[in-house]
Amino acid sequence: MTVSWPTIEWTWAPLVLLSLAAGVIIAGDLFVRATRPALWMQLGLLGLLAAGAAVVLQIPPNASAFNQAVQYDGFGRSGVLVLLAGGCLIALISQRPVGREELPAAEYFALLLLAVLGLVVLSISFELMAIFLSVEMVSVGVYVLAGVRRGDTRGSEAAMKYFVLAAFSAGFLVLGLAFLYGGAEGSTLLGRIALAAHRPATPFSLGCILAGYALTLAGFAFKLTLVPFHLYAADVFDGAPTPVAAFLAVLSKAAGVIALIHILSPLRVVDNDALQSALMQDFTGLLWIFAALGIVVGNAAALVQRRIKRMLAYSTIAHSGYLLIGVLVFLEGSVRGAEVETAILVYLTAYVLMNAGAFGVAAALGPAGEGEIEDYAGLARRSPALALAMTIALLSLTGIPATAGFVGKLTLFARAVEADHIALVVLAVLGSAVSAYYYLRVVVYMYMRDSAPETSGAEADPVPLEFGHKIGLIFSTAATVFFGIFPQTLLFLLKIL
Amino acid sequence: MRLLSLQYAFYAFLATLAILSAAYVAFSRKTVYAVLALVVAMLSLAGIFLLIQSPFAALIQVFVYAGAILVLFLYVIMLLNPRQADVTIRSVFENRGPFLAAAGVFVAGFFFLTAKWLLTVYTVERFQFEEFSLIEVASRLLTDYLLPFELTSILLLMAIIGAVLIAKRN
Amino acid sequence: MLLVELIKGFSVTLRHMFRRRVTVQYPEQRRRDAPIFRGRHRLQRYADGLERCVGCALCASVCPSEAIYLEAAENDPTNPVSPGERYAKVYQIHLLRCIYCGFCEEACPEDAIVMGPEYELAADARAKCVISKKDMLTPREAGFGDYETFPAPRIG
Amino acid sequence: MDPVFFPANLLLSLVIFSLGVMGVLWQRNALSVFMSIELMLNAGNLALISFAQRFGDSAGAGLVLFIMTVAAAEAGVGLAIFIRLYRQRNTIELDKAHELQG
Amino acid sequence: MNEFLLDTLIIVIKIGVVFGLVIGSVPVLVLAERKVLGWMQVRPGPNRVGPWGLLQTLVDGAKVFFKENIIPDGVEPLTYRLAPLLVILPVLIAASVIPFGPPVKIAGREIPLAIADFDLSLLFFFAVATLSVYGIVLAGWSSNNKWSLMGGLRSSAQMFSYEITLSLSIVGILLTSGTFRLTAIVGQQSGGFWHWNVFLQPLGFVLFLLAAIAEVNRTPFDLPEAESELTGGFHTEYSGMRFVMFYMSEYSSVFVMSSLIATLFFGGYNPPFPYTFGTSWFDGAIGLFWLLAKIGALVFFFIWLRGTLPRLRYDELMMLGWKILFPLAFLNLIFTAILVALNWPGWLLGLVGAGALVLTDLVVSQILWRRRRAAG
Repeated sequence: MTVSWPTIEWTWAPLVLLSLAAGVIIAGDLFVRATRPALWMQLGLLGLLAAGAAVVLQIPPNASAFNQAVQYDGFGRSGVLVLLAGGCLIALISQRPVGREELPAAEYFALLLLAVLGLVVLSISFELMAIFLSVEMVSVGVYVLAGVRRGDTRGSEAAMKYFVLAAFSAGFLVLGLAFLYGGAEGSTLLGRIALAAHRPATPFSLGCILAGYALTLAGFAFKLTLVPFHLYAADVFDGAPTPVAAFLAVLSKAAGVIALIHILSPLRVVDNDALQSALMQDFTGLLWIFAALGIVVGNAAALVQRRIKRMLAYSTIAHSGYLLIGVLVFLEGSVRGAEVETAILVYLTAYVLMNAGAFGVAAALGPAGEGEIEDYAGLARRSPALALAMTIALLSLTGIPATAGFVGKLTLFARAVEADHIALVVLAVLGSAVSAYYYLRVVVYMYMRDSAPETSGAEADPVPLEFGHKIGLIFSTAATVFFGIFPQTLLFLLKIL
Repeated sequence: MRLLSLQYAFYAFLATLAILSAAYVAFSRKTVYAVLALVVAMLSLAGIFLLIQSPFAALIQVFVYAGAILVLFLYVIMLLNPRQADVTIRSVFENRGPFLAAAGVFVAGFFFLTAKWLLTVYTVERFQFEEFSLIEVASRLLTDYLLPFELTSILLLMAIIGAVLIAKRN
Repeated sequence: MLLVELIKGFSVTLRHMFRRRVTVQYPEQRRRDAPIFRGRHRLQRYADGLERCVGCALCASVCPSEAIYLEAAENDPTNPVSPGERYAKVYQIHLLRCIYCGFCEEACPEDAIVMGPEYELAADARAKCVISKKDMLTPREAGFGDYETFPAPRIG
Repeated sequence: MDPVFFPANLLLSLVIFSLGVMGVLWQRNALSVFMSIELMLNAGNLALISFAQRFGDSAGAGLVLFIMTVAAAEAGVGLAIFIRLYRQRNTIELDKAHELQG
Repeated sequence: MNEFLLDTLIIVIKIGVVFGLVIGSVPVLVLAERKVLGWMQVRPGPNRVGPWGLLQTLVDGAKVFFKENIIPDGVEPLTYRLAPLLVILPVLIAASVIPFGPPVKIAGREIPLAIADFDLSLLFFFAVATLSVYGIVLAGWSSNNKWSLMGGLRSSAQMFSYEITLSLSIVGILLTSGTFRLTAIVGQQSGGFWHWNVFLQPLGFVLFLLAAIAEVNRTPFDLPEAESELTGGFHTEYSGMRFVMFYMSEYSSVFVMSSLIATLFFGGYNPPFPYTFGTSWFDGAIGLFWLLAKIGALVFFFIWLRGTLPRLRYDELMMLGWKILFPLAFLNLIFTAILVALNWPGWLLGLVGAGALVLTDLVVSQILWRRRRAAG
């Protein structure tokens, strides 16, 4: 029996580096007696940065491996960088909660790294099985991390809710995968599926592909918290530790959008095949409805929330509605694909940065920052820096000019206008206007209300912060502002990296 | 020809068994019996795998699902005081407003459509069939599907860490 | 080393397999009891054949499990059963209740009741476990009776 | 494989899948819900194997193995979550887990 | 048509032989166990009924057969009745893949001496054999008795802890032999005892043996029934014929598991020294004899073990399974894979395995010794 060794490829490097870092953390925990959250976080950061460096330095755009199963196309490659940067930010803002609440630090950061690994695979994989498995990796990571607080019933409950719904959506994904596999006549490669979608061998295989796509979309709708598959989001965000909620809100959604673009790309109308475009219309219609529902329901529900994390949860539902506009435009193919992809990337970058800021401040405040919005009263006096960071993040989430959020929305909506989705854009702008109310309410509380008299004594001191947490907040805030003022730098960075 | 009709009879039997036991799993209140029904469903699906000449999948189905996963289920059910776990029927989402009802309708309609699509476009045709050797399967797993294969190891690692982390008392 | 110790343990059991069996094939073979062994009760006689028991019922009152039933009767002076005024007309011991504590033996002022060497007390009916005077009394012809040669009980 | 089995398998898989979906919506005991989800995964397996045999893809059985791995991983973590929740609350009924509804 | 009937007849005969062997082994095994345990405890064992007590188990069986089948209050009636069946059926089905002799040529047709001989027979064995745990768990659960329930719980926990080792430890054999087919694995071990897998996979053999003992719930891993703690565990509430079925399943699974061990590691029906009589059916009979002899030796080992070692505590059982056996099985798999890939000769493989065995033994005893000293 002869064994042929697989050739070592640089395309593996980020994956290997991430899992290596996670392995070192887990193994290290066995040998280090005391819990060392800072050490594990630094190791995790090292892994993330090394993976990022490997992507930037060693993997050229459009590198591919495994018979096109793994492709670093421009979109996915930049997406990986955004995700890794987001992973760094979340690792940084995890430091305070993990340290203060004495969470099992090594396991926490190892699982975070592995979940990020799942995200990376999700955004570079062009093979359904790997996509499915990486979705599962993210899910497993998230529901363990959501329930990581010992003795916290809210955390356990969040974990269970997310678990049940993630497993439910996995069921859809599996059947969808099976049908896509059947439609491509026995292949899980997206390339083959695209071939089958455009030149179906039989009407039957086209039917399989359509059924498969519908099921896969249903499965992804859970991950992207699309209405009406969004109901778990607020509960899970509220119950999970704040950095985990940030991971779920930001990174898994970003990777989900990237993967969705990849998965749906076979359906993209490239030639004006009549049959083709007729079939695509169903899907674009479905996406239209998802986007519109997301914007309306997300913003409406966020208005009435009293708890900060629930508000942020519904706001992310609205944001996934905005993102879906981009997916829809991409799918229709009337605008050049690369431009839409760039717009989505810009939006995702802004989204990662501003949400990392908002969740980071909430995490920094600890229990006081994770509860009611009223608890933010008087924050500007206690800790002006945190209040400023929160303000900038929220302004950016609203889409006020001179922030990254504005740039993201502008580029995205511009593409939508190009593709004649005026109605959706109007809806989205209206939604953003409404969102100003609930975002700015927090700002109002921070700057214009005094904290309740009984809490002013002990909590009037400025919030102490770990160095790493500070770095994370400073970086995300500064980048939000910087990219808002100089949007060209962001485009430039996306191009050269 | 006689052998073939025997196969049809087997298939019909197994499929009926699978559907009935699946229905029991979906609607029964008694969790222990539901696990048993699930075992029956898995075994009959394994039988169907055998009928369509995929013995490896069939055996793995029995080994992994019936032999390991469902034993775990049974274990947990017994650990959690099984007689209390038998509860009255009420929908999970009953008090969750109309959205999930809409989702249910969406799902149901979707299945209807899918079945319709598939059945209208499918035409019965003869096709070549070969039973694959295990070595062939394995070599595909380690070449074309190497990435997912490696991912499963990481996934299992995560599951182990996670299960220990969640279930252990201080 | 664990393996060595395991092998040691296994060799012990293996060696024992070929040892001479220590089992006594009971009904056919019997071991000599210890002389000190105390089993079922017996009632003693004087050398002249009179029963020692005078029916005072101290044994019955001292019995912790109330296993002894005793009915006394006046002696016929012409033909006395016991040297005292009275004798035990009915003397029954419920062996399923008896705990063989020997208090009766201690309490007896006449040394009439003693614990004997008998131990084969199995029976196939409860009623058979209630023994009476004629089961316990040393036969007249045996005279004073020898502890070792007392006849086997009539149980079962 | 007889060609008749193929559409029958697809139908069977759809039926079992929808039974699973209905079970998830219907049951309120978390374990029963999870079992219904297992039904859904199995329906996927069945479809996958049928397609693999239909189109002569040798990797079919291997793909099923992946899905089973996922099911095993989820079962491990999920049941751990259930046990923990049961310890904290003494119930695993989904409706009773409502501290978070606000 | 004639052909079809003949095939059916052959299969029926084979089924009869194998099931007869498995079921017939039960009274023999019970008697052997009582006798050998007796000898080890320096007593003769049963010797009343028949010459040397040979008929003891038959008499016992007859007695139990006529006993009342009690169904206690509060049991789950369906599962209570089903459980004994569920315990014994998988064992019988699993036995169908064990080759009990070399292929026999009779009247020009070659007949493999196994009920079922197909590519994945080993996997089939494991897939089916694992199902017997349902019977035990359900028996424990449906009895409405907390000790029984604990027995059932322990059984399931023990099952999936040792299952992993059980299946991982044979992967070494799969790597060296390159097939799942039991007849092929046996065939590769022909030609003298030095070809047996036990010399190729010493570590794998030890691991498999330990896991197999746990799998059939024998001492020192008989925690599900643990009479001293659980008053009999899962079968406490059973009586009469149903109890006999649990008993039968225990002994027949010992027999079947021994036959699998003999097949995998001791050359199955192959004689220890290569010879052949040329007459096909006679070779078949000799093969059966050798297989039975090996099974007998293994069964003796099982009994010997019971006579020697006390039962493990539950946490010790889990520790052994997860912290020692599982990593070792993994290690075995890895070095076997590497050596097979490097094409090293078999004896070297065996040497490395034996070395690893001794090494882990040293390490483990060192750790245990330290722990004991630390505990004082």
